Amino acid sequence: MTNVKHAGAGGKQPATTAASATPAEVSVSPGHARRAEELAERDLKQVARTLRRNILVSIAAAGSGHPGGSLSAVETLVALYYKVMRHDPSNPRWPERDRFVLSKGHAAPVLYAVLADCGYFPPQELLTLRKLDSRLQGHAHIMTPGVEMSAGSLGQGLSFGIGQALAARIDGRAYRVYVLLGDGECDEGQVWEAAMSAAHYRLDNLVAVVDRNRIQNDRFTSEVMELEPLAEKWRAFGWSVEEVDGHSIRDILLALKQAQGVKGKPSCIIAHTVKGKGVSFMENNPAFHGKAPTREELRQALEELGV
Amino acid sequence: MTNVKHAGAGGKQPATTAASATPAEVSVSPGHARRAEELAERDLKQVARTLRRNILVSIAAAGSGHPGGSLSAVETLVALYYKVMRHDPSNPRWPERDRFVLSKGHAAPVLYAVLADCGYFPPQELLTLRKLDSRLQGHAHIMTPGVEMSAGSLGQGLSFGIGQALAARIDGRAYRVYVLLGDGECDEGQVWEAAMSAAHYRLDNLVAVVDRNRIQNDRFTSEVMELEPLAEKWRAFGWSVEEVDGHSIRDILLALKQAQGVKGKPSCIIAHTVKGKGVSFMENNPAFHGKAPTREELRQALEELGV
Amino acid sequence: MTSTVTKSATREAYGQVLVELGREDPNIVVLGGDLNKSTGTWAFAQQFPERFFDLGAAEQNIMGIAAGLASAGKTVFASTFAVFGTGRPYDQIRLSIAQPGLNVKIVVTHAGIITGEDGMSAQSIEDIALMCALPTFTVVVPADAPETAAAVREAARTQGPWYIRLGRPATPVVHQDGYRFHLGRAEQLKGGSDVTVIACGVMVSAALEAAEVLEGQGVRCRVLNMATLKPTDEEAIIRAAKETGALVTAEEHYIHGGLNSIVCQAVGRLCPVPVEPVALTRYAESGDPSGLLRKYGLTAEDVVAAVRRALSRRG
Amino acid sequence: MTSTVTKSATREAYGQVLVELGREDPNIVVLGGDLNKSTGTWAFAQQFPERFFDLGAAEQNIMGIAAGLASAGKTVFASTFAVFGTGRPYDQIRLSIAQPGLNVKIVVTHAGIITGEDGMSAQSIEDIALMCALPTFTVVVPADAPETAAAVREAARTQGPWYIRLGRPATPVVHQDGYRFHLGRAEQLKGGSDVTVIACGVMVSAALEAAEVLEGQGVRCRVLNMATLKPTDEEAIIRAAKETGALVTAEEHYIHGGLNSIVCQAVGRLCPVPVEPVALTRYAESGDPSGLLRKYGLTAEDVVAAVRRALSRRG
Ligand SMILES: Cc1ncc(C[n+]2csc(CCOP(=O)(O)OP(=O)(O)O)c2C)c(N)n1
Ligand SMILES: Cc1ncc(C[n+]2csc(CCOP(=O)(O)OP(=O)(O)O)c2C)c(N)n1
Ligand SMILES: [Mg+2]
Ligand SMILES: [Mg+2]
Repeated sequence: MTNVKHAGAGGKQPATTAASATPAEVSVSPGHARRAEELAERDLKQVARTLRRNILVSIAAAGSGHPGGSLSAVETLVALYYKVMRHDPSNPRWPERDRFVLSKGHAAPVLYAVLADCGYFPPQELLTLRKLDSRLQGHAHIMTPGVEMSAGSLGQGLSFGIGQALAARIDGRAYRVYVLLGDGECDEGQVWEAAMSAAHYRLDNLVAVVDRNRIQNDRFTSEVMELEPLAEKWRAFGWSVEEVDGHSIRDILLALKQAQGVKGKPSCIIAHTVKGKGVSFMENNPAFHGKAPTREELRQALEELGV
Repeated sequence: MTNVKHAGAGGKQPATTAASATPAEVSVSPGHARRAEELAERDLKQVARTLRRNILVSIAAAGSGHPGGSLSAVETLVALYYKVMRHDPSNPRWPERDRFVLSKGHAAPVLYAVLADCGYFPPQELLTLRKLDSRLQGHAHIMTPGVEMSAGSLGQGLSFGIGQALAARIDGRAYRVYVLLGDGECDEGQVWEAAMSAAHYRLDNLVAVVDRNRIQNDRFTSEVMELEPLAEKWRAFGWSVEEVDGHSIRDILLALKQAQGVKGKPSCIIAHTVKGKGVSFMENNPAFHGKAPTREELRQALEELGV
Repeated sequence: MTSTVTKSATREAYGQVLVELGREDPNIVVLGGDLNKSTGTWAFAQQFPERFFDLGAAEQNIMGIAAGLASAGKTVFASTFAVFGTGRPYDQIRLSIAQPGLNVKIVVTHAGIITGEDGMSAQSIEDIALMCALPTFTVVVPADAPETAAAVREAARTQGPWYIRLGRPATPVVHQDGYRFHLGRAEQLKGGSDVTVIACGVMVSAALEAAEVLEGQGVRCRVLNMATLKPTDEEAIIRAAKETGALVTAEEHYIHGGLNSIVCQAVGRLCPVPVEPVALTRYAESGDPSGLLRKYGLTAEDVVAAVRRALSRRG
Repeated sequence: MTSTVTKSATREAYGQVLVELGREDPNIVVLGGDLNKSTGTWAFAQQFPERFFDLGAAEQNIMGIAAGLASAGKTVFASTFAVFGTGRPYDQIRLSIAQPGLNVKIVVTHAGIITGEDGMSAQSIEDIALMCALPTFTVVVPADAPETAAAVREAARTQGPWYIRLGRPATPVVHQDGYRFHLGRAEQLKGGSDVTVIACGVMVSAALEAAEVLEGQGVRCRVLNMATLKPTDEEAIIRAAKETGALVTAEEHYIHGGLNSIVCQAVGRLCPVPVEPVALTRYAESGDPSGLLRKYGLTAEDVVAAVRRALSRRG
């Protein structure tokens, strides 16, 4: 299905298990460095657990950050980075790479966790998140190897991705562009300007994934600003739309594969997710949109994750 | 159906007919000053002709301006100002007035023509359009009696109208808010931000009319930025939608009446129109979006209008 | 600054006053953009739900709705973070609010680099430039929580568009509770005849700290709190220029279009003297507020150094 | 100014150069917002349809797409009217272009009050303030068509974000064809030792006219064309301050955050002298360009009057 270059040579890297780790340590997926084609679903679930650990550990170490929308997006990024996208951690600017644009820039911790796990930078760097002089900014910024776009102000990523998709067309390159949006982010008019134009230019090398975790900053999306019928909105804006369980890597992969077959229009995947997924007291809890776990909360969370 | 106060006492005003008018003169609708309830469809058509004349005369006198989108909106404004809206030209700030918000501010000439004809200011003032020290600005501005909102930058009127509609709710007032949008204007993300929020707040005292003349500034909307399926977009954003022939006053009135019956959601009327309507060489011609007629073109246009 | 300094968040003061105003004046309406638990508007939302509207992450719409409400006679407070309440809806503020001069109070929080860990995208360092470029706007940058409370009350009392810039973290309190805010008048916090530091916002306390240090070194440093940037108290600036011969400006803002700009324009037109800036010269980054203030040159020591430079250039 | 002055529209020069650049460099991509027949980008659109994209009236999207294209290695020119290319998509310019420092050239037309009859909504009088508040941007206001052509070529050659401000009507030509543009360097158009007028854009020809009038009255007036506002040629400003002792700034822009602001900040930091502004102090209105320039105080006579004030204050 894909030509994943990221794993490079097949050497193993030291695995850190839950048992041996203190809450402040980051993990590396056992076997992540094998060629991704060989990763079975079970392995990917293990990767997802490791990423969740690293998200929480890095945010706790920073003392601030956005766990909820990072945790809800884990499976989407696993599907993309470990199975679908052609990318090369040793050459982040490889011109033929598929692009991942994190439009909801506050979910940087999940992207950093993935990039570190793929080898874009050392996993230990995750512990510098949000600290002075770090390459890991509070909101994703292009200074970080592997980050395509500087984000943080919502609603801007889809336009950026369209620019990259148009460049692919001009240059006759085969790469595809994946943009991750928050659901609350879809309040922003720029998202709809972009949606309209992507359909106008028939960008079938563009996929938008909406992390439909039903919570935005303060409250549930239905309380703040009703988005439904969300799929109909995207359809009316000229997109092919699929809705999936955003925590089923298999479902996401199917939808991504299907999107590759869609011609003449862009594809939107609405990934139904649970905000804070994987940590009982964060799940579906608006309070953990933008709050770091305390040391005790981190301990409990890691225990629940079992990694 | 309505409690039109605008006509005031029933005295007639001097009518200016086509035969007697030079191209530089503005007309006043014969009988416009009668109570609007009494205006038959035939009278309204005559009013529309007069307004078209005054639009063209004022733009020609200015030497610049936007005839196309002014002419396409004539019937919508006639239906609203002469039959539907409660308003009082002698008291433009009457708190109970229905509001008309011209979001596509470049179509100011049609609004000025209507306001003058209704008695908000002397029709002769139309000849000062766009001139230094005039109250009639190139884009509608609240300095003009009867103008609700300063416009000119597209996409802002629906939000403004929502503010007025929310104020009606807070204050327990019965007035309704009508917002006129261009179709090209619907490119703007702010329109969709506003649309989403009007549905969220269930503003059934709000009506958006989209002047679907299929042309924007440079070219046809389908060339610049495809809007279709436009009705589905508004529906997916939670609005009740009607499509009408935007040059049939009867159709527009029916749709406006129907909108009054819609509860719990805002109403959108897509008025299918012809840009430059009424003047053969302006109809469907993008060149006359923002260009004044020459003296000779004006003469020919007035001859065609027969008023 | 000694460790006994009281700290308090300006946005909390705002939230409290808003509730009081809501009680006193049924005409007040508040708009938010899915950041109400952070900006201080949540208490108002709870107590006056029929006069509070959350528009989600859609800031252009917020400003347009604010204008519409104001046109119907409401006194509208619209609040979000500084970045999202200025640059994002700038054209809406300009056209729908500033040009018709409507009665909307844009009160933003999380301004400046002290927003901290969220990084440069969230650190508004250009908002003063933007808002002062709107001819009809009043622009106020309170120094602390008491001044915030007073300025917000003044805004509610006064017709016309206002911009009030608040911060995220608790910052030093320099005024007494019940302090009276004088719109358009610089407040002299400390007398002095050798040099004047003109500051706003969080830099006011840094200026006072610097003045104390300088006093110990025999420099009599005047300190002005220029909370109202617009309309500008040119008289106070010129008096300081004439009486002290050299000025320092201190602001938590990019050097273009902020306090330094305003002060330099006034002296250029009325009384040329050296003006040394303490301001940002580039985008910052993630980090803790005090670390950022140090790295980007916005501490009391930076003010002292600027004063030294100004003194050496004094005529 | 005598009636033999040649006039030419800067936006037409832009359109021509864009086509030449399109021919020379396949990497150039142009974006428009349904105003291509007005901004000069239409010829490029016709000749290079595969490298031209109209995004309609959706300016936020334009800037985001520009950033994405630039991140993929394109040299992007994004054009619309000044109002719609600055304030409307400001947050997008800031986050998507300025903060990562991407290679996007925002070239706007219809800036300033000479836009005329369309009225205040269309008259961009704050765009310089906005764009200079972006630390990574180069900001250029060409004086005429030849300088526009040269500056656009320089922009295409130079990496990084640029803002170039053009006008609607034909305006006086002060440079020869083939004029060489020096980025970041003020151009001395006329020598003089009594006073210096620093101008940009359409005010350069007014400044020259004023200088001629003053010459006849025995005042030797230096004229600088400060086409690059950012990075600022502080050396030229300071030289003028030292050598002529008093400055006048002339700009078709609101007084806050524009040329006056920049010049006053430089002299405040380096060499305090009187600086008299010629600039807008409020929103204007519909009207013909020359009537507006008169009513709002932006004519050669206004420059002469400002020079007289500056001279009377000269040390
Ligand atoms: C333009 C803009 N407005 C407001 C914010 C503040 N903000 C940060 S995250 C957030 C909520 C986003 O919700 P959603 O997109 O659903 O993100 P997720 O649930 O995936 O974390 C808001 C409003 C912002 N970052 N940008
Ligand atoms: C924000 C903004 N962008 C661009 C423009 C320039 N402009 C003026 S009119 C127009 C076309 C509008 O088309 P439409 O809304 O269809 O108006 P109509 O056909 O009714 O005249 C454009 C792009 C503008 N006024 N505002
Ligand atoms: Mg969400
Ligand atoms: Mg149209």
